[in-house]
Amino acid sequence: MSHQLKIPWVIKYRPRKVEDVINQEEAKSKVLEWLKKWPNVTKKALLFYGPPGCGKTSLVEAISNEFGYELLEMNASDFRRKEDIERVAVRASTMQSLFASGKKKLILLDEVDGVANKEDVGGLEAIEHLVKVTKVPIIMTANNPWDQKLRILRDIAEFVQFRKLEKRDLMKLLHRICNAENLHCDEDALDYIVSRAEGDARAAINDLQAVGEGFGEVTLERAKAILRPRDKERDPFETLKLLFSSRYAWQARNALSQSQLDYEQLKLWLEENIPHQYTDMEDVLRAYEALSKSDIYLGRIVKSGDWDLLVYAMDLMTVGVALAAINNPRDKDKWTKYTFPQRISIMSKLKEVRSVREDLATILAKHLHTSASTAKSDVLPILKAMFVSNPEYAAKLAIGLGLSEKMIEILAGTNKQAILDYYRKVEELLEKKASEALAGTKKLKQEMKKEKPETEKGKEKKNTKDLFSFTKKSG
Amino acid sequence: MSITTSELLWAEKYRPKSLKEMVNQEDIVKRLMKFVEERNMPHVLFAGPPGTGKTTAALALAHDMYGEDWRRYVLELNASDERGIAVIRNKVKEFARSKLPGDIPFKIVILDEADNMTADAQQALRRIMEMFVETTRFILIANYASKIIDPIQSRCAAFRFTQLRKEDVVARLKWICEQEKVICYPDGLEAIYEISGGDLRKAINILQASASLGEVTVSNVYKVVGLAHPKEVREILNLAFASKFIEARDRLRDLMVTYGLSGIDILKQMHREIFSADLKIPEDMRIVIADNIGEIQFRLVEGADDEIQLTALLARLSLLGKKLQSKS
Amino acid sequence: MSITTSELLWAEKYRPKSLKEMVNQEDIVKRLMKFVEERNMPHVLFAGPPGTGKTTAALALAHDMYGEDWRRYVLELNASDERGIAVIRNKVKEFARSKLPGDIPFKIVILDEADNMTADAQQALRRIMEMFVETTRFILIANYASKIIDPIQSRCAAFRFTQLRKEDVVARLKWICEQEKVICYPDGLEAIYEISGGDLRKAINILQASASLGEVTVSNVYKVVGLAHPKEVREILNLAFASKFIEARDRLRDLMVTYGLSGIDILKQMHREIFSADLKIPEDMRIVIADNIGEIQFRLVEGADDEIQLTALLARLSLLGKKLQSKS
Amino acid sequence: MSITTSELLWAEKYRPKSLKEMVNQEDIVKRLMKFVEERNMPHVLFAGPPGTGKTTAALALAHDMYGEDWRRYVLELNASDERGIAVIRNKVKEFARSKLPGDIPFKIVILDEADNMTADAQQALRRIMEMFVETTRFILIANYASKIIDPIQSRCAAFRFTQLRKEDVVARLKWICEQEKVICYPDGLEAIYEISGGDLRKAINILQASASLGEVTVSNVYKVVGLAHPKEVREILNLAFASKFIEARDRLRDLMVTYGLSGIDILKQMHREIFSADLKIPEDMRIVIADNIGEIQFRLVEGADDEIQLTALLARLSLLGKKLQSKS
Amino acid sequence: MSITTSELLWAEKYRPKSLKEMVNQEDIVKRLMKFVEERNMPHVLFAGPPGTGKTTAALALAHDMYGEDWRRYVLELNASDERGIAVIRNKVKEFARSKLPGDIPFKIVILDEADNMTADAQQALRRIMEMFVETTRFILIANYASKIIDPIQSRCAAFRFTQLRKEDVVARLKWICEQEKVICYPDGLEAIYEISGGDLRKAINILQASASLGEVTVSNVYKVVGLAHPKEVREILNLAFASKFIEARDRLRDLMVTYGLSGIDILKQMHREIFSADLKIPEDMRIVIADNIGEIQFRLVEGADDEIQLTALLARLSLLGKKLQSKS
Repeated sequence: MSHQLKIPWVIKYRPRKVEDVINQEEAKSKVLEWLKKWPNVTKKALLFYGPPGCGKTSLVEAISNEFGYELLEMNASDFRRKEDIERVAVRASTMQSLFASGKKKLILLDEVDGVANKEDVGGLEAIEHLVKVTKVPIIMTANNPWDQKLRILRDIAEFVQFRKLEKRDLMKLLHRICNAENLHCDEDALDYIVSRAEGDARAAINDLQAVGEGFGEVTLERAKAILRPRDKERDPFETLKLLFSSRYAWQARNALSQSQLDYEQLKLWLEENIPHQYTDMEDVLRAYEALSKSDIYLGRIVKSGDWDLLVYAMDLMTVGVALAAINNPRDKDKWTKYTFPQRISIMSKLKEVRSVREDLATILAKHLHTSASTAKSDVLPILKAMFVSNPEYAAKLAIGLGLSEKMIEILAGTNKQAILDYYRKVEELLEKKASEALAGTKKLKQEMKKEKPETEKGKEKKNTKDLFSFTKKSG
Repeated sequence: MSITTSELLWAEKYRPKSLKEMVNQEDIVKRLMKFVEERNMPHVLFAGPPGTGKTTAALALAHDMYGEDWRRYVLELNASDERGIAVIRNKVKEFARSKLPGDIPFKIVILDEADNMTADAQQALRRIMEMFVETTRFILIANYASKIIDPIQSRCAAFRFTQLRKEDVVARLKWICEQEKVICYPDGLEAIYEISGGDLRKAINILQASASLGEVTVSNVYKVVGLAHPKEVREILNLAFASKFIEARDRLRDLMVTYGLSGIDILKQMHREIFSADLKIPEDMRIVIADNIGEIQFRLVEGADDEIQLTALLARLSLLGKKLQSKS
Repeated sequence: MSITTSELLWAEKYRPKSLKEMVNQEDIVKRLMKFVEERNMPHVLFAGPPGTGKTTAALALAHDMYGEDWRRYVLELNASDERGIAVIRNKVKEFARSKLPGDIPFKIVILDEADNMTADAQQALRRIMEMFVETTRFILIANYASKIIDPIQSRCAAFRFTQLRKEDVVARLKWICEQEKVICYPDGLEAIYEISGGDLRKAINILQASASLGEVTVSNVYKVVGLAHPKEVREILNLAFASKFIEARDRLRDLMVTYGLSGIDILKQMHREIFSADLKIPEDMRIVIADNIGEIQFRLVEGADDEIQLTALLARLSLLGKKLQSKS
Repeated sequence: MSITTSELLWAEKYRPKSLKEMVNQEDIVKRLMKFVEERNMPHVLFAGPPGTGKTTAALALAHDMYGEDWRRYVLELNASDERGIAVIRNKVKEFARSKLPGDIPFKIVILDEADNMTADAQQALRRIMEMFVETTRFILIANYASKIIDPIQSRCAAFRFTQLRKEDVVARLKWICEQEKVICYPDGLEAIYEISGGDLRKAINILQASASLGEVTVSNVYKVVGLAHPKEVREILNLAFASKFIEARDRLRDLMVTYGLSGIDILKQMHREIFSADLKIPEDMRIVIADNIGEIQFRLVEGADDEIQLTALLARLSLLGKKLQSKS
Repeated sequence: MSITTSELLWAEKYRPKSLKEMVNQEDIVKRLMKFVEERNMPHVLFAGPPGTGKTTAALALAHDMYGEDWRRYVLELNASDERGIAVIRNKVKEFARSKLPGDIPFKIVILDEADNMTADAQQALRRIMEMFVETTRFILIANYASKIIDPIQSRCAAFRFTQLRKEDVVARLKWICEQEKVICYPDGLEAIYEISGGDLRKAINILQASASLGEVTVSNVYKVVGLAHPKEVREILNLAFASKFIEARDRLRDLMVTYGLSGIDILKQMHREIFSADLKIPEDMRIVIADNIGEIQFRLVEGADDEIQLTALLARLSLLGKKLQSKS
């Protein structure tokens, strides 16, 4: 019994040539130009980024097809530890020299955002190294360019953006496939499939196959029956509106069930917007009390490790807040312009300030033989008073304690610049002294070092570095 | 003397073996049958609540595709198997890349509860799906499609399995009772549906357990699942609200003893009832009660005494009821 | 010097050896006898409050199944003793391995306190149960069926042991007294029932201890369990309600010192008195006490000071008493 | 440099070595002497408040049973020290294994603070007790008998140690002062009794510390225990009631700083003052204070800030004081 | 412009290096000198209010014991900085392991803020102390001796550091001014004493800050305090009272971000404001705030989120403000 190999349509209709890759003209010309110039390029690697199904890997494959590159691929299905990456590098360079006249080579590091933290330990560093020493062009792909993991690639690779496909182009693509497969396609059915795919060509083709193959036609009816619409999630604004306007407990509880917000986010959105929705102060208080109690349950979950308590936190957050408008129930339906939680935007800043404060407290604690918390509550405020009132004095203290620029900023606020000026003067003075009497300065520096706590060596280094960069900048 | 488990457990015994036997999800089943006919299919993602037939459909599809011998061509990995990044890169990749036996169009990998896999493991999967697509197709099964990373969703045709209708579940249960010659009552079957929340597998398990008590009656059903009858829980709440404190407490005690319920069990059931339309209390009361139940549950979690704390809860509800009455 | 424990402890001495001797849980006993008759049984789950005869039934079943020699074919394990599921697995393996004599259909593993196992351990247990199903049957014993995972429940025939009735417990105690030729008084036996909360084993232990003081009187009963006499507890509550706060507190202190009672003990006893007809206070008051006892008990559980917190409780009751009086 | 502790610490130095020297708990001592006479004893449980002679009685019993050489036959363990029941099991095993000389009927294991063990650990303990019953007897020591699980209680002869009477404690302290040639004043000794709450060991420790300051006077006693003079505490309460909130709070701060008192210390002292005749406030007020102290103490136990919470307490008292005044 | 000295914090610069330099706590210093003389010491516990010289005495003792090289033989730990007892155990282990030179009898571990450890952690600490007793001595430092568990207290020689007298503090401050050639006025120094509440370290810090403004005058001292405790908190309170809730909340956020303050920090500052004359609200209000701050602080201890709880507090104050205004 013979059989023919069946392949899914996404493979069958994959782009063979560069021109088959649709909708990415800008990226295409960028890449081709870069390849032409290679190795005379500023960055030896490209990173393609964009949502799934917009043609990143396909373009690389099409290029290698059309221009005769041999593709050395590594993707998330491979282990990508340090040694694995190095092996590829070796392969690329040795083969290059052995078959100098043979095919050109191209390294494709697919899905670099899938390099696992644990299992692929050292992988990203190895990639970084590979890019530095490569004799072969490297192209990487990733979905999210902001992924923390990719940070170290930013300096060494040029980022090339791929866009979601336009609806128009997707329609064209599907039409083409329908023709090739002899499928009768209803326009509205294709429209349905395309809008569902949200710019993802691969998903659209898969769905088309799922609905059409074997039936000889693609109807809206069947498309709807098989491919149910994605649950539409309510955005934060709709969620809040629904929640505040709830008159019954069950309504309020449902507000969160199909929301883009999880309970942690909802908490922040409510915190921000309660006083915008409610006007009566008693209502506002009632709402905040509910939120505060809800938060207590969240704290208790952390303490006891019992997640069964989460339902109560969510009840209070939804029902408690929704039913708080007792004095002024008409507020519930009031049109309100909800604002994005300020908390989220200031959180990272807050985190930074707190960590600098933490470091500062640790330095003070070591000097004064207290705990960091005592240093924070007792000493920091006094230090701040000195920094605000006497920049010259503050500069000296900053040198003595080995404070960083960030720390000075936290202590001095707007007074920072004045302190930094004095700081420089003192430094110059030190240098002058150094040139006058080398031995004297040595002793001085030794003394200063002795003053600094021994266990703080790491920090001290960092601080000096900060200072150094500052002197350079201002000088 | 030896009996295989599959005969013992009705949920296994009555699981459809072939797509033809499936009685729900008609549209999807029809579509899957076409795949079998065409001997071709894309990667697919089955998403939907538990007990809606996702795994059954996957296995039946495989069965129909390959015949009785199907297990030879299918790699099944479910939640209890290790499915970390290493297994994907080794075991799955190995299976996918291995040669096709003669007349088989492709092999199938079934990944159950794929939404429980780590994002990293899912990442490792995406390119395998593409590279070996000529020889291997994936069926991913998930409760929540949203927990499957986008690049994988993009590689699959997604099928959404919907909640079974009450009449379908009840009909199925009834049919099983006939096969097993068990006496069942309509309200008993409905109670099973309510408790199972539309999860057919769970429903059949409850059915079997209830049947082991003799007949499938409402009270047997609640007994085997270790829940109190919702009506009884509501009655206790109502008694407390009517400030019939001592009575409420006696009923509560009975309930705990009869059904063998722990304090936390009772609290959870009460919580469920508060928001039920069958409990007639002012809306803003509901959240006050929820808060009180939560408080008491926290105390129990911290190690306080079941009986003392549940009594305290009833006392609080009585006080609330009294306040309400004096207001009106 | 050595005496066997079973002779010493009445709870052991008067434990029914055979199903025929069991005087409670008639329905269950009848069904268990069927198993003996047929010389076959599925895995079973016994659930119910402590002291309702679960372990007794398990041992009696084994006794009737295998005759006097039964201990050879039974492995008794306690889930909360054995260090982890690995130990259980090994012991069961060992036990299951040994050959069965021709006429013995299977061995029995009795696993007590199965609901104390984590869900993970229960998953492992489920696999063990399946692994050895041909040669062994499990009797799982649990206080709360709801704490047993679904897959195990659906593999077991479930039996729910219900709380013993007061008259049954008292009758049994009386019968033991006759056997042991101990003088007992009805109110003494009732006090034992109250304290034991329907737990027959506990009741028999208290009976034996009281008997060791001579006769089974109310005061002897309270003495051996180290509880205050209910009358004294009631008096404190009454004093507090009469707003004789300082007096109430002095009495409370005496009580704690005299009987060596902890704060939690006292709260438990107060809790019991709320529902006593001998406490002459309006029902409103009972509700308020119940609420406050709950609050204070939680504080004690969290580590607050016994004396300060009980004083606070009395203070609250005094305030309430005052309010009530001023109303009337 | 090394001096034995027993010479340094009066509580050790004046601990009775033999049952004959014990001056309290007469009934118990008599029964224990019987054991010595018969050279036999069951497992025993000593329960009662701290400092009532439980450990002393256990050691004295051992001493009388085995003579001067007694330490060879006694294993002393402290349940809250030993890491887990496994350690206890090993130590007991080791100890029980060593041979007994012909004339010694059994060895003794003294397990202090047995009520600090979890219920699970106690279950294990019970099995250990049974395992070695032929060669060892256990003396379990606990503050609260109710925290010992039933199965152990029913295997032990229970002895309840009662609180020592004020006159007994004071007499003992006086006698020690005579031995040590220390000047003491009656009110000083009474203050010690009050602070120690009837705990003789604690009382002797305070006595020794006070004596190290020269004489045993009231003020020396308060100094060594680091407590505020009651008068000062009363003044703060009075100020708060007179709604002199800020003043009250300043005084409170002084107190905390001067005496190094923590929030919990202060609350305990306030609690003591509620019942003092020297505090001139209406009884209603006392009740209210007691209630609020309970609340605030709970907050502190949960980890709230000492100063903020005590200020909140004063604020509440001030508000109440104001209300009361406006009424009258 | 000499840099080597002027950049130091005076509290550090003028900390006595040797016991001989210590000017307070004479009795204690004498006893500590004995230890140095004998080259031996027990574990010790230094208890007393902040800024009374506990840490200084510990360091000076070490200095005198080992000479200039003392840091090699001393491990300084702060219980509230170290993450958990395990970390402490490891550090001590590491430290204790290194060899001692022949003439050094033992090493010293200084554990500051030991009273911030939980009772459980202290139990573990006690075992650590015993484990390494042959090679190390512990100096435990605590504000409140009563928060140190009994078993540790009874293993330590206890030293109670008392509050410094005003004249001593002022004299010290004056002496420092002379060393630093700073002009100071008596009333300035007294103001510092008042503000520091007898805490010498705090006093010296304020002194230095005041000096940095030129001279130590009363007005400079208050200026420093004003700078140290920004008006923002007061303004937030005022805004809340004026019922400008949203504005108050925005300011609160600014404060948290600008200064990196935690919820507890802010509550403490609010707590301080209650007693400030600069906050223009009636005393009744202050009392109410104090009560509310107590409540909210407790919630912070229980809850997870600083900002939510503080916002809830502002809402309360806003409502109170509104009510007040409508009254007047």
